[in-house]
Formats: sequence, structure tokens, C-alpha cells
Amino acid sequence: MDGILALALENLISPIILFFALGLAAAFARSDLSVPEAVAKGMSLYLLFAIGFKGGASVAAHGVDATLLFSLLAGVILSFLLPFIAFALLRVLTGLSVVDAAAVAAHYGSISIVTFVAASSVLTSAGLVFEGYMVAVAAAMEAPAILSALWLVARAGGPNGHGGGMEPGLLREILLNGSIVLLVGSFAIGAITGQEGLARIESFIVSPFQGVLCLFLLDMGLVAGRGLRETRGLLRPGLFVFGVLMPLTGAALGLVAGMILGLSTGGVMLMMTLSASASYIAVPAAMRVALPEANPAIYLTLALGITFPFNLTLGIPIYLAVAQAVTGG
Amino acid sequence: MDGILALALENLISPIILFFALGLAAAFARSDLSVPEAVAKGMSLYLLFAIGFKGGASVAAHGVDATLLFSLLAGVILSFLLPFIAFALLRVLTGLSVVDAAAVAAHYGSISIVTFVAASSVLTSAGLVFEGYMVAVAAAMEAPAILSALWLVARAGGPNGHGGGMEPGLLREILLNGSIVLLVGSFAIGAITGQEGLARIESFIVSPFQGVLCLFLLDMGLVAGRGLRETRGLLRPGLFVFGVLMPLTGAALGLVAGMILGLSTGGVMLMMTLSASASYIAVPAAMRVALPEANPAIYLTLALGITFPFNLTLGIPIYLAVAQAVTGG
Amino acid sequence: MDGILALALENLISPIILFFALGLAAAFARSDLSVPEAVAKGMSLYLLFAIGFKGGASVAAHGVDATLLFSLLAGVILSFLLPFIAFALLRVLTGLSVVDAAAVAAHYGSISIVTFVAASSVLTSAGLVFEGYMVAVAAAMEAPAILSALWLVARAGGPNGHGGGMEPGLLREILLNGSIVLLVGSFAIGAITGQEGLARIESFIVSPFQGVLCLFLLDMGLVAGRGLRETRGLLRPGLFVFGVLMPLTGAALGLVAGMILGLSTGGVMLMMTLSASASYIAVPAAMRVALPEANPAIYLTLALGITFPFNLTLGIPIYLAVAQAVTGG
Amino acid sequence: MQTHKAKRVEITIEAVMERRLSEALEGAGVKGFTILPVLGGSGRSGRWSREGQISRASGMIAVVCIVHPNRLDPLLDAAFAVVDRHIGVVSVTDCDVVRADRF
Amino acid sequence: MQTHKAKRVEITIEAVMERRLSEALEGAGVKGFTILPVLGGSGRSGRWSREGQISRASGMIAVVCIVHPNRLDPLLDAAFAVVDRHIGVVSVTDCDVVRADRF
Amino acid sequence: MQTHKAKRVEITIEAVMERRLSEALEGAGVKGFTILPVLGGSGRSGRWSREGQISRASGMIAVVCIVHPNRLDPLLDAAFAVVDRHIGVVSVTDCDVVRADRF
Ligand SMILES: Nc1ncnc2c1ncn2[C@@H]1O[C@H](COP(=O)(O)O)[C@@H](O)[C@H]1O
Ligand SMILES: Nc1ncnc2c1ncn2[C@@H]1O[C@H](COP(=O)(O)O)[C@@H](O)[C@H]1O
Ligand SMILES: Nc1ncnc2c1ncn2[C@@H]1O[C@H](COP(=O)(O)O)[C@@H](O)[C@H]1O
Ligand code: NA
Ligand code: NA
Ligand code: NA
Repeated sequence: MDGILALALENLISPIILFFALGLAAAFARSDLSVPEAVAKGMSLYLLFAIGFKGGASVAAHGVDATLLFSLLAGVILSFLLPFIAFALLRVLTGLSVVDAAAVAAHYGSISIVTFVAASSVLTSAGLVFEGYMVAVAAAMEAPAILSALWLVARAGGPNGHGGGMEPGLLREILLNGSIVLLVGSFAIGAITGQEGLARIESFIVSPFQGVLCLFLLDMGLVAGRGLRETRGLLRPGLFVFGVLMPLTGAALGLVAGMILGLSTGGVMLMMTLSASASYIAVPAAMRVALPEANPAIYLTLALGITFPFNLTLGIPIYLAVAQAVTGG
Repeated sequence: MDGILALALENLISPIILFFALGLAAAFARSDLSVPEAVAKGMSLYLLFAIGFKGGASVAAHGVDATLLFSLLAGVILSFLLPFIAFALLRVLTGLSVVDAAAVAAHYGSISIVTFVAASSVLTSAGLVFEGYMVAVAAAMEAPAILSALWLVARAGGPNGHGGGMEPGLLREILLNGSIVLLVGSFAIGAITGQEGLARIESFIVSPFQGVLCLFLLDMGLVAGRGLRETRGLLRPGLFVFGVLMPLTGAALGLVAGMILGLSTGGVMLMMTLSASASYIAVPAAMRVALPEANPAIYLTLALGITFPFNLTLGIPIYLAVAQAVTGG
Repeated sequence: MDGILALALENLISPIILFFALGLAAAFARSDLSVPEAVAKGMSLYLLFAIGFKGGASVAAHGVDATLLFSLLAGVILSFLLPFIAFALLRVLTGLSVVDAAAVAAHYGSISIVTFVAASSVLTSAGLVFEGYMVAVAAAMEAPAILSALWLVARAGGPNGHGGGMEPGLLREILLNGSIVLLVGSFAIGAITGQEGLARIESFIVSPFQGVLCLFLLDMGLVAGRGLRETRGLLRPGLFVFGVLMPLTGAALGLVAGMILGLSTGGVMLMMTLSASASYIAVPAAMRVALPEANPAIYLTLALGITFPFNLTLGIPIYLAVAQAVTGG
Repeated sequence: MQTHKAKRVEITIEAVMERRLSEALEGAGVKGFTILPVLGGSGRSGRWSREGQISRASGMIAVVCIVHPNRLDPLLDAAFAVVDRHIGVVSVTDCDVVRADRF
Repeated sequence: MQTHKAKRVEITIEAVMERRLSEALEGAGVKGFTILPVLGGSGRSGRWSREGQISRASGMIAVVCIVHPNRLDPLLDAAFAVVDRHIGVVSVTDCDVVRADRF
Repeated sequence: MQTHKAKRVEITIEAVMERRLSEALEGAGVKGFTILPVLGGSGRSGRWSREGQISRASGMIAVVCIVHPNRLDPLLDAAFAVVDRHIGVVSVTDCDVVRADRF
């Protein structure tokens, strides 16, 4: 327990967390500090490009583990499953409508790539290695949760009689979402070009990575803070409890999956983190198309304002400590 | 021949080509992956800045070769000449109108700086040096072709009786085009500050260069792919043949010029590449002002969708192999 | 004197100055070279982030000097004081109205962070160290001058009877200006995470710094050049004299303050530079809110078109030579 | 200069719906439209801003469409089929255009 | 399609005044507005462009606000209290909207 | 609030023509205009988008110009001299402005 606390504390004073906190604070204080949309999007392209490529190059270096396919499958199953748990928890803990609850549930079945990146940074700092293909698992977990959410709404009769039926083209749009395409594409290119390719672009994707991540988290803090400020009053205690309980529940399931798969300590920890994290890029866009009646303020604030900071500060050290204890790593 | 194939294959699995292919594929699949305009423009500023500065610093290091002036002159002559060949080919191979054919011809007389950059990356990987002032030759070849195209139109009577007369101010606008100014300016600053200046900013312009180029080519793939998708049906076989035949013709002329000038193997190969490449920045903008009747979809698709990928994948290895064979380098 | 000239000359052919000159020249020649707004803002975020963090990490490394608090206090006093001197000079040298003179005065009491950065680059090149907390002094000097300017206007009866009264919320807005928040926040995070934090993001904030600065100064040259071109005729001799005399006056006061505080040679030189420089980010925005009747063309052109280039080229070498002579460093 | 009556329709809608709306407009025989970026706004669903956003989820766009008056009704029907369940605003203004055959 | 009369107010104003203007609009009972970025422009204070700017000091925005006709006067009063001393332009156009209850 | 009749002219034109158009407007005695960025659009020359573009060649802008009614004709003449051979759209709307002396 002391270990966790020490780790949490050390984690808390890392630059990335502090920049997130700076962004939050600036937004609450109504500073006009802001990151232009194009720059924020440029940084997110950079992070996806770098994390995907490094994952692919690592797979090229260490060979394809027999568990790769099973890990992908486990990720897909978790992503399908988690929304049902989230939906049940939401109906018990909060008074959200079916549509709002389903939309929130979709976010928690999917993943947050920045949380994944932060967790892998912590692993690297701690000197732990992990399976390079976990990036591919992350990509595989982005979309399935959306289908679960739509099914939950359809079962309940759908909003205003529009049915929860999947609009034609939407599935394709979800799977070909820009961030998934870039992540998977960079992973594939990293795997094809291997160490030689990595050598060429290493100084672009490795050294500046932490710095870009700091600026990116500053921006996420700003966006989360503005969201929390605008939606004061919306976050009743039930929602707040959900925003902390759900990642812990997800992490527990991720732990089970990681143990069954026989992943390394780092791999188990990342599987927990993926299950614990909530999407704030792919899923919100899909929800605006598929479930426009759902209130975006609720799901964005929960995912970005509660669960993301929880994972970043307390979650990640907890998941690491648990993974180490359980795998003996 | 085997050497070319091996080189072409190696070239094909380099990260920059694969990212271009990823962009093409994402556009064809109608993914919403996109690079914000401001970020794309920021990357192009970076590439011009870096390539210009490195060229200038290299001239400062190796001294001004006697052939510098002759090389510039050769570039200008090639740029004036190539549009006439392109125009003749187009009239034979395709049914394009005079205005459309002239507009396309202007693009092929001018150059593509990214093709130049890709070629110099291949040279560097192959351990070949080249004359630093080739960057200045690239700049000198940007504009003359535009005048040839306007002259071709004027000779034919001009569109709708507007005459092909050069609008006052247009020449100045073409020569002071932002990308020419930045390229030439950075070249001059690199030449003035020399190795000392380079030492100060080396870690900005050398190490991340390949990585930025990958992201930039991803974007070019996206833009080219969207263009090809929107203009299906426009690309009749004749145009397609032109898009491949013209760069080979240009490269042959570039080879002759390089040999007469007595350039190094790398220099000859770059001269071929410049002659073979087609503009997609300076010339399209000039054509919108000077020949608005010309259909932009035709010239952008040809230059970016056919000739650029051809040069990137097959052209560059061919030009290198030929240059090596001919110069014995 | 020879030393100053040599230093000035060396300074003049540094890449950053030459890129500023390139921007100026391109703007005067009406080239369409331009940096997208989002990219320019992204670079300014990067510079503030890097300079703040490095300052904080340096404080963490060298410990908090007893003079830190006194230096901050001195900065605040200088910033309050300088506008009165500037205002008096303007009333003597130029025919500006009270409102215009006060608005200009506010700019000269505040500081230009890029001038500060350029000065610290020169120090680093010259192998001189300086107090890391000078960054905090820079932040402390941003805002007080604005209050002095408003007081000057209020005393004179205010424009159109609107009184110069401080609009509620404006003070908060000035103090929480994005650039102040990012600079101070990064400083604090650098101080908290110290050398360990610096090690993580060093390759992002140290190596590419000079290169980004070059591109940023290119942009400042473009903006300054466009401003000067648009406002030809506005810059009468009196204003021009003020634009050169005021930084020298400020530097003299900064010298006195630095000597009293007992700063290092580098610290004295930076105190002079801060006092000599004129704001072009925080203050112009505050003036548009508080004194909209003041003509923005006057203060932006003076600060960015006259005083900034003066400091960059001649000022900085002078301040360094004087600081070395006086401190014997 | 000889001008003709036309209608200027301005549709402010979520950015994620762009493709769907433009397909609907094309389906309604609209010959052209222009898409403007939107920085931020306010409405029943609160205040929002584009700064710092990384996904298209919470952005909006404004689509301006100039049509011949007798194409207005099919246009509005098509637009509403898309906008209906979504956040957004539609307004129609009378305007004059010069080359009538284009609309 | 059944439409209702409304007013489209377009306010071009300095970007630094955005917060103040939107607070004033909300104070005047306006139910929504849309903010468009402005690239550049020209007026009595000369020509300007957004390219390369790093501060918000010299940029402008355009605020579009659709209101029920009888809310127009309070809106204009509120807007003018803000715009008055500042650089900017206000214009009002008649328009038709579909869901009248929203404005 | 006392308002005056004016005309709002909206010109959507290729970005490369910006300087020429604004010079023509100034030549026609126009006292001010506002340039808005355009994200994308569709017309006879097909669909296009600004995303990822690196040159100004294929982008468009929208120029909004509010003028006194009796300045409209010279404005349209000047604008058409520029727009004529180019891709683009011009529309004119009646509007009301407050400070009439400005237009
Ligand atoms: N009355 C209005 N005038 C102009 N734009 C509006 C208006 N109402 C809503 N909007 C725009 O439409 C968006 C969504 O509106 P709403 O559905 O009311 O939240 C807002 O963020 C604004 O950009
Ligand atoms: N007549 C006009 N039509 C459209 N926009 C205008 C007009 N006059 C001024 N503007 C806009 O308002 C800004 C400030 O105008 P001014 O206060 O005249 O300098 C200009 O830069 C334009 O963006
Ligand atoms: N009817 C229209 N309404 C609004 N914008 C249009 C219309 N027609 C064309 N445009 C705009 O003008 C551009 C060029 O049109 P075109 O010359 O028809 O290709 C299009 O890409 C649109 O941005
Ligand atoms: Na999850
Ligand atoms: Na060529
Ligand atoms: Na100062």
C-alpha cells in the first residue's frame, strides 16, 4: 500500500500530470489560455503516429507473440461487454435516461489513447517492458462498444420512435474513424519497416514525445476544465461516483483478461488501463451521429472531466501496483 | 536491372512511401482522417526552411562550385522548355483544350519540392553526396514554365478573347511566391551563417526531418486520394499515359543537362528528378489567376495523383540507377 | 566600443536576426509568404512553455536566491514606473493624444518575451549564466504597466467622458492572460519537477528551441513588415525617435535596478532587456478592451516595427557590453 | 446590373453531419453550397468553443446555399430530414443574384 | 414548409470583445448565437489579416444571431452598449425560420 | 433603434483572387468589407475541402460587404470585372444598419 502511495505521489508530480492540472486551473480561473483547434489536432495526429509506429516496430523486433490474436479478441470482447456493466451501474446510481445512459456506456467500453500513452510512459519510467501489440489491442477496443450502446437503445424502443437501428454507413464510418486509421496504419508501417524504419524517424517520434504529451495534456486540461465549468450542476453525486467506480470495475475485468492471456506485468497493466479508460475522440463523434438526442455535455464531462483525471492520477499507479502484485513482476 | 528492382522495392517499403499509401488508402476508403490546413501549411514551411538552410550551409561548407551559375541557367532553360514538350505530348495523347493543355504543361515545367526532398533522402540513405546548390536550382525552376504556358495560350488566341496577355503584377506575384521566398531566403541564410548557424539549429532541421516528411506525405496521400476519388472518369487513358511518360521525358532531358554540366552522380539524379517532377504548389495558384478557364481538377489530379506517386515509387529508383550507370558513380 | 561593434555584427548575422529580416523583406516585397494563425500561436505556446520550464528547472537546480523576491518587486516597480517616463517622452516628442500616448506607454512598461528569449540566447552563446528566475521577473512585469496607463488616462479625464475607470473583470483578465498563465505555470512545474522533469522533456524544449525561434521570428518579421507597410506616413520622426530612445532609457533604469539587486552579469543584462522591450501580446489585447479609442496601428507598429528590431539588432549587444563593463563580468 | 430573385439558406449544424447534409442537398437538386467554419456558439445545449478540440465531435459548421425560389421547398425538406434530430439552426433570406442559371 | 418571420443580426467585432458581447446578448434574452472566424477585412481603421497573428489583439469575429422580431430592439441595445466604442459593424436582415419557438 | 437601409453583398471567390477583389472593391469606393474563411463547398467544378491543403490554389474565401444602396451598382460592376472568368458566387441581400454614415 505504501508502494502505491509513493508511486501515486511520484506520478502526481510528473510534468504531464502537472500540465493537465495547469490546464484545469487556467480554465477554472477563466484565463484566455487556449490551444488553437488545428494545433491540438496536429498534436493528436503526432501522438497517434508515434505510438502506432513504435508499437509496430516493437512487434517487428520481438516477433509476433502467439497471444497477439487472443489479446485482440479479448479486447473486442471487453469492449462489447463493458457498456452493459456501465449501463447497469448508471441505471442504479443515476437518473439518466436510457439514451443518455447508453451513450455514456459506449464511452466506457471504448478506450482513451492518451490514458494508454500515459500508462506506457509510467511503465517505461519504471523500467518495465510490455507487448508492442497492445497498441493494436487499443485500436481494436475503440469501436465495438458503440454497437453495444446502440443495441441497448434499440432494446428499449429507441428515442422518439426513431429506433436505435444502425444507420447504413455508420459502422463503416466508425471503423474508418481517422484516429483508428492512423493508429492502425502507423502500427502496420512500423511492423513492415521495423527497426530500420524506426531508426530513420526515431528522433522525431521518440525524443520529443514527452514534451508534446505535456502540451497536449495542457490542452486536455483546458478543455476538461471548460467543460466542467459550463456544466456545473449537471454532475450530481451519482454521476461522480460512476466516473470513479466504473474505471475500477473495468480495470478488474482487464486484470482477469490479462491474467488469462498470460501477458507480462506491463501488458496486464495496460489491459487494465484500456478497460478502465473512457473514449473522448471516436465515440463522442459516433454518438453525435447515432444518438443525437443524448446530451453531449454529460458524456464528455464524465469521460474527460472525471474519469480521465482519475485514471491519470490515481488509477495508473493502482493498476501498476496490482499488476505487479498479481503477476509477481 | 536487378539493381533497379531491388532499389525500387527497398524504396517502396520506406516509411515515407508507406505513409503516402496510407493517406491514399484512407481517402479511397472515405475515412475522415484529415490534417488541418494550418498544420499542413506549417509542415510545408518547416520542410522549405530545413531544405533551404541545409543547402545553403552545404554551399558555405564546400565553397561555390564554378558550375553553380551554369546549373541555375540550365534549370531555367529546362523549365522554359519542358512545357512545350508537355504541350505537344498532351495534344497528341489527349483531347484537352489549348487552355487545359497549357495549364497542365506549366505544372510539368515547374518542379515539386517534396519529390526533390524524397530524392535527396534516398541519396543520403545510399551514402551519396550532391551539390548543395541544387536547392537553388529547384527554386530557379519553379516559375519560368508559367511564362511558357501563358505564351502557348496567347499564341492560340487566348481564352474567350481575353488574350493570354500577362496581367500586370502577376510575374512579380509568381516570383515572390511564399514558397520560393522561403526556400531562397533560407538558402541564403544558411550560406551566410554557414556551419556555425547550422550547428545552432541542426537538431531542429536535421533530426525530425524524416518524421515530418512522413506526416506530410500522409497528408499528400489524403489530398491526392480525395482528388482522384472526386475526379473518377476524368482520367482517361491518354492523360494517364501522359502522367507517366512526361516525367520520364523530363528526366531524360535532366540527364543530358546534368551530364553537360558535369554534376556529381547525386547532382545528375536530382536534376533528373527536378525535370521529371510536376508542381503542385506555386503553379496551381498562378494558373487560378492567369488561366481561370483551365479546369483545376485536371492539373491537380495529374500532378498529385499520377506523376507524384509515380516519381516517388518507381521514378526515383530509376533516375538513381540511370545516373549511377551513366556517371559511373 | 570595438567589442560592442564586433558583438553587434556577430549578432546581426545570427540565424534568428536574418530570419526576422527575411520576414520584413518578404512583407515589404508583398510576397504572399505567411504563417497560419494557428501555427504562429502554436509556436508561441511552445516558446512560453520551454522558456518557463527551463527557468523553473534552473531555479530548482541552483536553489532560490535571496534576491528572487526583491527582483520580482523591482520588476513590478519598473513596470509601473516606465509608462510615466514613456508618456512624458511621447508628449514632448510627438503630437499623440493623451489616449494614444497612454496606450503606447503601457506597451513600453510591459515586456516582450521574444526579446527576452533572444537576449538569453545571446548570453548562452557567450557562455554566460543568469538567474533562472528572471523568467518569473519577466512575467511579473507584463501587467502593472497597464494600470499605470489607465491611471494616466483617468487623470486626463478619460476619452469621450467614458472615464478611464477600470472596467470590472479587466484586471483579472489581464493577470490571467494566457501567456502569463502558461509562462508562470511552466515555471512552477519546472521548479517542482526539477532536473528529473527536465530530463524527460529536454529533447523537446532544448534542442529544437533555436529552430522554432527562427521560424517564429520569420513570422514576426512578416507581421511587423505588413504593419509598417500599411501604416506608412503614420510613423513621423518623433515617433521613430521615441521608438529608439525609450528602450535605451528603459535599459538604463534596468541597469540601476540590476546593480542594486546585485544580479550576475547575465541577470543585469536581462533586467536591462526586459525594461527596454515593449509588449506586443498581452498589452495590445488589454488596450483593445480598455482603451478602444487608441489607434492600434500606432502602438503595434512602434513596438513591433521599431523597438523590437532595434533591441534585436543593436540593443542586445549594447546591453550586454554595458552589463559586462559595469559588473566586470 | 440585371439581378434575379433567389433564396439564401443558412444551415448551422454539427460538423459530424456534414457528409450527410451535403448528400441530402445534392439529392434535392441543389447545384452548389459553401461550408464555413464555426468558431463557437451558444444555444439550448449551452456554450461551446472550437479552441483546443481534437475530435470533430463538438464542432459545428455553417452551410450557405443559394437556390432558385422554386427549389426552396425540396431543399428545406431534404435539410430537415438530416437536421431534425440534431442540434442546429436553419434560416432563409431573400436575396438577389446575377447569373440566375447557376442556381 | 411552414416558416416564421425572424431577424438575422450579424455583428462583426474585435475578438477580444467576444466574452463581453456574448454576456450582453445573453443578458438581452437572446437564446442562441453562432460565432464565425474572420480571416481579415478592411474598414476605417485600415486593412488587416489574421495570418501570423499570435495574440487575439488584432483579430475579429462575426457573431450571427437569429431572433424573434420583437426581441430585436433589446438585442440591438445590448449589442450597442458593447460595440459602441469599438471597431465593428452591425447589420440586420429579415429572414424566415422553421422552428419559431427556438428564437 | 433608428436604422437605415443598406445592401449586404456576399462574394464567394477563390482565395488566390483575394488581393485583386479587395483592390477592385476599394476602387469602387467601398468603405469596408470582411473576409471569412471557407472550409469547403460544392458547385459546377465539383466538391472540394480545405483540409490538408498546402497551397492557396484550391481554397475559397467569402467576402461580405455592406454598402449604401446607391453604391451597389458600382460595387457589382467592380466585383464582376474580377469574378467574371473565375469560379464564384455573388449574392445581394437587403439589410438594415445603424450607423448609416459608415457605409
Ligand atoms: N438563435 C440562434 N442564432 C444563431 N445561431 C444559433 C441560434 N441558436 C442556436 N444557434 C447555433 O446552433 C448551435 C446549437 O444550438 P442548440 O441546438 O440550441 O444548442 C449553437 O451552438 C449555435 O451555434
Ligand atoms: N462596410 C462593411 N462591410 C463589411 N464589413 C465591414 C464594413 N466596414 C467595416 N467592416 C468590418 O469591420 C472591421 C472594422 O471596421 P472599421 O471600424 O471601419 O475599421 C473591418 O476590418 C471589417 O472586417
Ligand atoms: N448555389 C450556391 N450556393 C452557395 N455557394 C455556392 C453555390 N454555387 C457555388 N457555390 C460556391 O462557389 C464555389 C465554386 O462554384 P462553381 O463555380 O459552381 O464550382 C463552390 O465550391 C461553392 O463554395
Ligand atoms: Na474502457
Ligand atoms: Na518538372
Ligand atoms: Na519594458
